[in-house]
Amino acid sequence: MLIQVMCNKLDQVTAYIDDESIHFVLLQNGVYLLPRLLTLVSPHRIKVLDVDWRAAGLDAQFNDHPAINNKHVNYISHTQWVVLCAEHTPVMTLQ
Amino acid sequence: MLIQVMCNKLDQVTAYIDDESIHFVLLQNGVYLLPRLLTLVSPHRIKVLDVDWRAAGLDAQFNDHPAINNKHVNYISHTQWVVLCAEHTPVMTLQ
Amino acid sequence: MSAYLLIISTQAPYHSSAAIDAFEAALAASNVGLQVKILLEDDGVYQCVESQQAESIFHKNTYKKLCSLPLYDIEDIYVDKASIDFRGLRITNDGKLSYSIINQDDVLLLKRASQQILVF
Amino acid sequence: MSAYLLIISTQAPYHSSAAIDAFEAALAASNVGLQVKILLEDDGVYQCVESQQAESIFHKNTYKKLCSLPLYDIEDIYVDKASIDFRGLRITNDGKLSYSIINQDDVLLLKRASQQILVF
Amino acid sequence: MQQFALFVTKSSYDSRNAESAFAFCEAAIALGHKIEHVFFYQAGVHNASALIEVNADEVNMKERWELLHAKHGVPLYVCETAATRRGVICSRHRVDSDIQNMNPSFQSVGMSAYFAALHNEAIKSIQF
Amino acid sequence: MQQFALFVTKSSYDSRNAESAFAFCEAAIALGHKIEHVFFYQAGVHNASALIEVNADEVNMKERWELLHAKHGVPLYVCETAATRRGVICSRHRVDSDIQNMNPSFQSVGMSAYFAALHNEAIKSIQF
Repeated sequence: MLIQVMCNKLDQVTAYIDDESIHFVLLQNGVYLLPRLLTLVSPHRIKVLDVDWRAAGLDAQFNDHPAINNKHVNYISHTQWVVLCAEHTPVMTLQ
Repeated sequence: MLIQVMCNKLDQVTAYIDDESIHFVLLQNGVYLLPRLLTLVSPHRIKVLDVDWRAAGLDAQFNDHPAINNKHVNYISHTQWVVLCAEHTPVMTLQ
Repeated sequence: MSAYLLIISTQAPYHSSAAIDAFEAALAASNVGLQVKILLEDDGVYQCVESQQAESIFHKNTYKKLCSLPLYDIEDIYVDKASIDFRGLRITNDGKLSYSIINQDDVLLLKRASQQILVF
Repeated sequence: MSAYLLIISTQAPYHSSAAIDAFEAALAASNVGLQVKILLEDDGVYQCVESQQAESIFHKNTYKKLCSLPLYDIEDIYVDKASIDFRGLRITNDGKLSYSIINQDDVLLLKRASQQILVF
Repeated sequence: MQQFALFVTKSSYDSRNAESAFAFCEAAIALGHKIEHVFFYQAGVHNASALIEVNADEVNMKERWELLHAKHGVPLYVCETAATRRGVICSRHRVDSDIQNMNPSFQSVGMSAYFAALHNEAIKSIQF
Repeated sequence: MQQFALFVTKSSYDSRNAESAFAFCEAAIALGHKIEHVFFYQAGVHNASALIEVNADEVNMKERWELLHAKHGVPLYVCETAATRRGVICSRHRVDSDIQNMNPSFQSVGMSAYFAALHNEAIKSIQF
């Protein structure tokens, strides 16, 4: 299962953090969740849409965040996003 | 100051609970906040739009809730709502 | 288990159109023969409060709408227990509407095992 | 203190139109001579992240828009400290944009002392 | 007598916001208060669409707004910029076309129209 | 090759939802996948308005959807019931009037059109 997170609401994703089979793709306002989600979920389960992350401008804000700083975060292109959606079933969207 | 609460989001109103000069009118989805708001705020500071409360049907759900059961809640008509808005300045709306 | 579409309804009735939009989507899906399951979650659990008086705001009773789902071959209605408890509701399955109240683990299973999900 | 309109901007930029809608409302109000104060609160504080790269999604930089507010005679811009801290942001007032970071008590005073409030 | 200016930001089918605003207007007028105008902004501009059709047993906000305007003369102002971006068009402002889908009970204005009225501190702004 | 069906629920100016959905379509087509159709529901139906006008330097979703349809033949389906309630009207379904504000690149359909396609389990539904 893949969850497309488009909102910055942590309480919407907490139910999914313990299930290692569930992956997250953060886009739109979902990118703002990244720093907090990284404290709860292993980085390999999280993908972040690169253009939306850059629009938010948060790199400079979190350049001392352990995971963000060490480049463990998977920033992905639109193409990689489509590949993810093709791989996982079902795809659920949280707005 | 009067706050029109149209949403069922407790974290949107917690900043106002300690200020006794602030009053609340609950309407639309705001009526669902009533049971929890009554545990934080004195009933005299809360008004509930009667028609919206009845639409939700929560009376039977909370008939053993101390404040709701003892009729300490101020259910108001549209007319009383307008009077409230005329009395207070400013009127802020939380959606 | 055969493939099913899960429709998750997360909003309280009336004040947004989400509840009715979810209901109509479920009907349309069932109408073309898809297997449809419905989950009421978050504020969506307010839809199964039996004592709703929608006529006070000139709307149509959402509880009664949910009761009509079996007529459209939608039998699998689930309600998230954690959402009920968090809101202090006393919703039980002894009214006209037939549904299953399920815990967080089963909610997750219901989502994971679905073929398609729409969230309203 | 004379009467003022308080415009509260609570949403992150771009993904909803709320931030730009609030900005344009502020300009229109100031244009007719109202005294306007702006408060960035909740996700609205993301608007004052200086390193936004809005061009990556073909939008216009909200931070730069905020920087233009003094040109429209809007000088009083406030940012809620609790919202900044909760989001782990390190926003300081040493960039191009001039604003006051205020604590919860002052946020409440700012609202209570206003003549009119619009929330976006 | 209190004077009110209403600011409506949601569309009529997606939200009960317009219904609440209308109920407020009716009650205020019955009390002898004055509604200076109702101003539609953001997705609220869809209230001004002439083409909305709801079922006969559903709340019909188009009729309600028309009634409020016809019976009580309440000006219904639509922010032109917000409306143009959302596809609610008043032909008076177009030279290239006679297309129009704005309800004639509504009036297309600049955003300043809302705020100019607030110079009068007796007028209270209520957001929906 | 993967087949996708997209379900768009937000209007184009109020949200970047349609922009994300369009970017998804472009990337999917470039990869050789197929977009079966894009279906517009709830406030998403406003994407089909022919009357939306944005500034020249703003993202123009009307042009993007038209391009997707013209260049790649992707069907753009609008839920007729949802659209009628929100003022997006296709004249083919009206006998009383020639009013129409639906972009001709879009097609008014019943909601079943979306779900009928999902009988094919190879088609993946993605919501926006």
